[in-house]
Amino acid sequence: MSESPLPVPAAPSRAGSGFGPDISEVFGPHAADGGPDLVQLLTPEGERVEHPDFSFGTDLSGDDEAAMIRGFYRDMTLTRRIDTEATALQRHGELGIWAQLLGQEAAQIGSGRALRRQDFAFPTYREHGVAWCRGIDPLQLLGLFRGVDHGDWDPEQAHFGLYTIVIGAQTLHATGYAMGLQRDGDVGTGDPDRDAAVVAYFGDGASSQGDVNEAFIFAASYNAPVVFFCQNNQWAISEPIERQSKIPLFHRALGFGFPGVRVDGNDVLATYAVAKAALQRARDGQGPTLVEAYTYRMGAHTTTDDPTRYRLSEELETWKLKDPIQRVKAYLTRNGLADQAFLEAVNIEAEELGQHLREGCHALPEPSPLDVFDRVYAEQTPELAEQRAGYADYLDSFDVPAETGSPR
Amino acid sequence: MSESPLPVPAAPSRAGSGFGPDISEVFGPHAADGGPDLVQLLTPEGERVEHPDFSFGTDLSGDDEAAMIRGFYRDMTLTRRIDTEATALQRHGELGIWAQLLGQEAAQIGSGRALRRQDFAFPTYREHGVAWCRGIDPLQLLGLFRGVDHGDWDPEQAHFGLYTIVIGAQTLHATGYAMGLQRDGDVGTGDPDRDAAVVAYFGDGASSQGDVNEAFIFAASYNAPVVFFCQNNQWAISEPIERQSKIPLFHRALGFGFPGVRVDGNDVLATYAVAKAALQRARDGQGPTLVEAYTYRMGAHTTTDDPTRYRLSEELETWKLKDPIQRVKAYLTRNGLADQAFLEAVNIEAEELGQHLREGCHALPEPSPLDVFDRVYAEQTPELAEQRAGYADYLDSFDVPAETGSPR
Amino acid sequence: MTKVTLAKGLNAGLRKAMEDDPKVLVMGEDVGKLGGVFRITDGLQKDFGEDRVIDSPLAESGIIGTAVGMAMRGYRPVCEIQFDGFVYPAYDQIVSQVAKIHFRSKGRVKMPVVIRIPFGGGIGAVEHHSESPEAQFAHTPGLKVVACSNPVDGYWMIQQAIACDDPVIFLEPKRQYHADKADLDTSAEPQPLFTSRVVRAGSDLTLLAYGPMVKTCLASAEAAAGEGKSIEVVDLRTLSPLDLGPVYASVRKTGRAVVAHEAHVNLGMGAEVAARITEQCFYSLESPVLRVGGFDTPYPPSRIEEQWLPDLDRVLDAVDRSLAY
Amino acid sequence: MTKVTLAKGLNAGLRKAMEDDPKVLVMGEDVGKLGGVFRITDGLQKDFGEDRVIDSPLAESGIIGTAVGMAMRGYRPVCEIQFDGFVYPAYDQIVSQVAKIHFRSKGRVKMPVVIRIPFGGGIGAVEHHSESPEAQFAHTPGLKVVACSNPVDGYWMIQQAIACDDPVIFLEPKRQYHADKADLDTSAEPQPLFTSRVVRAGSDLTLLAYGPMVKTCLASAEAAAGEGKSIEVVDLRTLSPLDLGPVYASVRKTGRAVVAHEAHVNLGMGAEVAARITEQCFYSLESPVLRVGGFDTPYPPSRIEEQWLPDLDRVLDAVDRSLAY
Ligand SMILES: Cc1ncc(C[n+]2csc(CCOP(=O)(O)OP(=O)(O)O)c2C)c(N)n1
Ligand SMILES: Cc1ncc(C[n+]2csc(CCOP(=O)(O)OP(=O)(O)O)c2C)c(N)n1
Ligand SMILES: [Mg+2]
Ligand SMILES: [Mg+2]
Repeated sequence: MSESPLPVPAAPSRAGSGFGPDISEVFGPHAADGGPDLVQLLTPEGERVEHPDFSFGTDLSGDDEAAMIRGFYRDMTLTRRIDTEATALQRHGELGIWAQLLGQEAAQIGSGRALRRQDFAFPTYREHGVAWCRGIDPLQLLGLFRGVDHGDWDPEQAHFGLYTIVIGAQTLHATGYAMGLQRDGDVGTGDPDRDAAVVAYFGDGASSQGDVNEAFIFAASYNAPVVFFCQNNQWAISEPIERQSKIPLFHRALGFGFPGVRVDGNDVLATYAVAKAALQRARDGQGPTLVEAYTYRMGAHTTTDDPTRYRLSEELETWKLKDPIQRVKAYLTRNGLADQAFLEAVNIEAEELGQHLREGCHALPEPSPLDVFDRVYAEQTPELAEQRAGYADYLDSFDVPAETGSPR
Repeated sequence: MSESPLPVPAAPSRAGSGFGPDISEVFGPHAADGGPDLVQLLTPEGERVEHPDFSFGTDLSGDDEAAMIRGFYRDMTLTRRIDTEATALQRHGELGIWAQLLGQEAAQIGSGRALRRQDFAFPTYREHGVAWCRGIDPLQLLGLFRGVDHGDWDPEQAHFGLYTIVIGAQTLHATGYAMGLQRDGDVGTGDPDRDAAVVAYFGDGASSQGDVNEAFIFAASYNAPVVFFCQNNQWAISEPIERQSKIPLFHRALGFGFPGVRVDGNDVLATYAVAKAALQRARDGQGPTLVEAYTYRMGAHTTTDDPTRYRLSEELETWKLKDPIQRVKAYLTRNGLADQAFLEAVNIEAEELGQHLREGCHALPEPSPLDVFDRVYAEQTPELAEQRAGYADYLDSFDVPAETGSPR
Repeated sequence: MTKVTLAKGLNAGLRKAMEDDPKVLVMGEDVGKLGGVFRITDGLQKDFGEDRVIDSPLAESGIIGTAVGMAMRGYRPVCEIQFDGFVYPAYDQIVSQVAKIHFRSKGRVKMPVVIRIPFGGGIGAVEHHSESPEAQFAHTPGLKVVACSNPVDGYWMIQQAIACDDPVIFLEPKRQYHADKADLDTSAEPQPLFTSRVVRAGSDLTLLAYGPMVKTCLASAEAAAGEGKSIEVVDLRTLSPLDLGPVYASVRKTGRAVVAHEAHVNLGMGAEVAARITEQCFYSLESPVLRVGGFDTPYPPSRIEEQWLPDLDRVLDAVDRSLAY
Repeated sequence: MTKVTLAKGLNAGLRKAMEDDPKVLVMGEDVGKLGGVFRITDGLQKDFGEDRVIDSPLAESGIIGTAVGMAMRGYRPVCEIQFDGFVYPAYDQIVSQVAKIHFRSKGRVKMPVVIRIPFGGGIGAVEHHSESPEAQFAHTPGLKVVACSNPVDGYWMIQQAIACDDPVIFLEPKRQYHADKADLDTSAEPQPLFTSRVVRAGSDLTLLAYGPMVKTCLASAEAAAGEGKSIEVVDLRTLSPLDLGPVYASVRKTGRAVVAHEAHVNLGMGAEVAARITEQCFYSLESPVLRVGGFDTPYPPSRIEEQWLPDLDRVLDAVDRSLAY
């Protein structure tokens, strides 16, 4: 597979008479199919197509390529299973809420698998597929949604930040982390095991936050090795993308002085190829890139949301035809690259994963109310220690051992 | 003068092989002369030049055009006098600080004179020239810098907001005001006395603030009638423009989906023409525009700043050759459009203005410490009234009448 | 007379304010078609149009900053912040602009902006969805801060806040939104906005609360009554300005006071209330004013929020400690 | 032993911290070539390079947000906020990220970020340049907040704050930057960071202050001594956590306390300190703890700031009122 650098959009030409007063003439109405700039390598029907700038698998043998695509299929299928299972757990009252990724599997697996071990990813609250790629036990994702913790993996070990709920905040953290990589000399050395990049995930809605735009500015200013990976799933809760931007989001990068590219976020091959090129660009010291993964939130915003209030079911039907998993399955089976046994094995794995989640969720350790006091500071303060002691005494006064929780 | 709509930059083409990995190939190094996109109608030497999209005076008779340019000369000369006088007043301890506009007269007068009565301008802290165009007595500008008030004009009456010191905050106010105009139906009616626009002034440094970028987003989303007028004076205190953006600032607009244009901010004719077109676009209901007035802060950031610590004097020398007033003067005199008597009359006016400021500054009424309590709320609170009363008693206890100020 | 929840009371109040004054606008994230994530603005866009009920881009500073501009143009924007923890991106616009413009302009520019914030915990939510940021706003001169605690107050207070020419931070106890119903008589005469209210008479101790804690404190008082303790409960309602006259009167009678809130105790509203009561009622106090509130930690994971939040027992514990002096 | 101003003490402390630990970075607006508008970082970029002394784009949220990321990568960023009033655009990153990441991560991720804020008034500046935002940060669990009051503390405290594994809001009284000089002995053993200090012994009343008000309070105590009143003065130094042990001891001795700060009285640090003293020393108090501070208005135009700010006379007035009980 070629490591071709990302195309840089040309500067807008000011000459000539082609300028009109109506911006839509230029940027066009927001194309429902992603627009002519969409990078796609696998059609919804499961056909491989070429793109002038990006390709998948050209650096792999046919076998390796097929194995990789089967891997994507497995990743996506298992990720979807995590999602379905967690949604069910929420319905059964085991989780307080769940943010579904349904429909965004390709965007997440494609980009997640393009990461090297030493790269670092900063997620929002919906990157269950990326977490999977980072080797995080999906059970660890449940704690936050069950309310037993605010996140339960070690970011430094997993090279995966904690879920961040304040929209856009993590894009600045990613940029700062990337600035740290620069200072550590881990960019542009040419050593593939050393050079590292950071990826910041965010949504279409998040693109409106000041923080995200400041992250663009800092990244451009310092040429930081960060990929801004926006999953444009068309909705920010009830608000359609048009409320945030009337032109394709990837254009945003242009105005900040770095490249932007729109990829079919339901096409795992294209997402992988584009993310890989953007990450390599970052690792090589060529600075930030904005990748807009054009996709669709097929589920509700979260399990507490009711999308029937604000969007038409036809829209969902159209997007179902572009399902990211179906197209890979079609490609693999139609071309004899995966047999029934393989598909069956993945299904069994999914079953096991589901069981793991169901059983594990119940068993997730309940938090202790006293732990809360110990985690505020690295160096505990006397006044908080005193508050803890006072609360422990109070709990004791109810004749219930403090460590086991509520007196009531 | 033609009311030609602003050129809209073409969407970046993604086809072809002209794309390279190095963004500077595309956007070029930041051109010291403003770059090829700079709209200029009057050269530093005072020669009129043509521009394909913008022109000055084509809708005026020769006499009217000359009168208008003489007016600009007068405005700029008097504005500079305000600036010099205020700087001197600061040196004499009459002002605590002063933010000089030296070198930015054309950007401010050009845009200020393009405003109609019903338009509304939101300034930073340096728009003394725009204030002049809005009919504000320059004495009223001094209060803030002398420390007798935080601003002393009526924004609604002058259609000129109070100076805003928190960088970028006013761009959102401008956008909201513009949304108000839309709701009042004062946009796109075709009635030249009714249709109104808003202009938000800000600096190159400010372009990095989240608020400014959010203002772009809101303005684009609602198609608000607002012109974002950025005076790129190359410096944000000690930081050069390159720290904020590696590419020309006016490109920023492109990524948000509205036009941006770079104008020679030291050319009052071009600034006027571009601002006029952008304002008309807004009034007509065609939405926001970003105007980057490429200029130079010839003075210090403020009177407390010491630019010798961070910039070379050669830079200043280069820019002195582009002085906005000199070029208009050269044009007027060389073409016999202004005689010695006119120039002399302006000088006398400037002298009088200087005297007005010197005398008026001393006479600016001192604030009363008790007034402070009365201005917090439109509907006074009992607790603050009580605090006021207590403080008045306290002051009385020193045997000094409260209204005349400090007991010491 | 209809029975309404707090959510419905607020919704009806907003609707009334919009009917009464065409300058009233509603804006925020998802306030339009969705009617807000809590449905407080349900149906308003349908009836008043997209120009008056404005779905905003996802940017809180942008919401408040543009509201400032609209207020300058003569509108009365009512901004919804989706959850307490998301007000901070707008903090600068609130404390440096909304709060200061009237002062900066020597009173020439009014800022009739209402910022509605669903606040407090107890709904089993994830991080940033259960905060109590009121003290930070009450500490900021130029803002007025109120908290409603029941459906009837919700109906009236939101209208009064909108009618106020000053900016009002309007706190809504989110866990009460769809809880208890109350009789709403829209023809009644409402109590003035910036006043507190004695909601239960008593003689042994004065218990102060606002927002979600009013219900808890009433329950505590009830429980204490069972043990023969007579607790007076005051719903503060307004946090800035505070209306402590009735509180001083009560404390001078009872000699003891406890302040309860969900916010962190350290520098919470309780600190100010305690300090003022002590200043004003020094010789009447038989025990120090005690405070009960959230611990000085970030809001915990929701499975233990009920322990972290002050509840009936924690309030009674403070009451007992006070009475033991 | 050299005589240094607060500015020089801080500068030397920063330099020492950068020499001692290559992970220490300085960042902010104009901190490089210019050395900061107050010259606190003067010469650092020249000696440590642009990678360690980073001029940032003009965006405070960006400064703090990227500092978070750098801290996650093992750096110890020291961020300069140019003036107190400009910290608010970064407020969200400070209270929702910097303060919470250690907690959120169950202690796995440390946040050794120092946020330096020149604070307080008295320098004749325009709006937003004279604020005292400390209470808002002290109210936020997860942050530690300290204020230095003199050159020697400046030198040591900044180093200690940088060495601390928790985020520290570091408040510097800007009007003292270039005022009095003090003897700095860099070989001395510094007092621990999170401790208060009795800076003047006395027996009639305990006067509490921090930052710029320490000097004022010492002068007040001096003046009071002339009238035969013996005032004990405590420099709080740390605002979160508070170190009130020595204060309680003092108040149990004197029976009276006054807290002074420039910040608004309403919900200022004084409220918390007063509430705690009252809780802990109830039976020792002969008068309520009184507070003196900025009025509950926005900071006024500078020509009247000296009247607005608590000064020697206003402090003495409070002292007299306390003694009159
Ligand atoms: C600062 C902030 N404001 C509001 C919210 C509430 N909120 C949670 S998700 C969401 C929509 C996010 O949309 P988008 O960025 O497109 O991401 P998606 O949920 O579609 O993945 C909103 C408004 C929040 N979490 N943070
Ligand atoms: C939010 C905020 N941060 C920092 C400052 C301090 N400050 C005042 S002016 C300035 C530089 C502004 O540069 P620019 O936007 O280019 O405007 P110019 O002064 O050049 O006109 C800075 C950093 C401020 N006023 N507001
Ligand atoms: Mg989305
Ligand atoms: Mg500038």
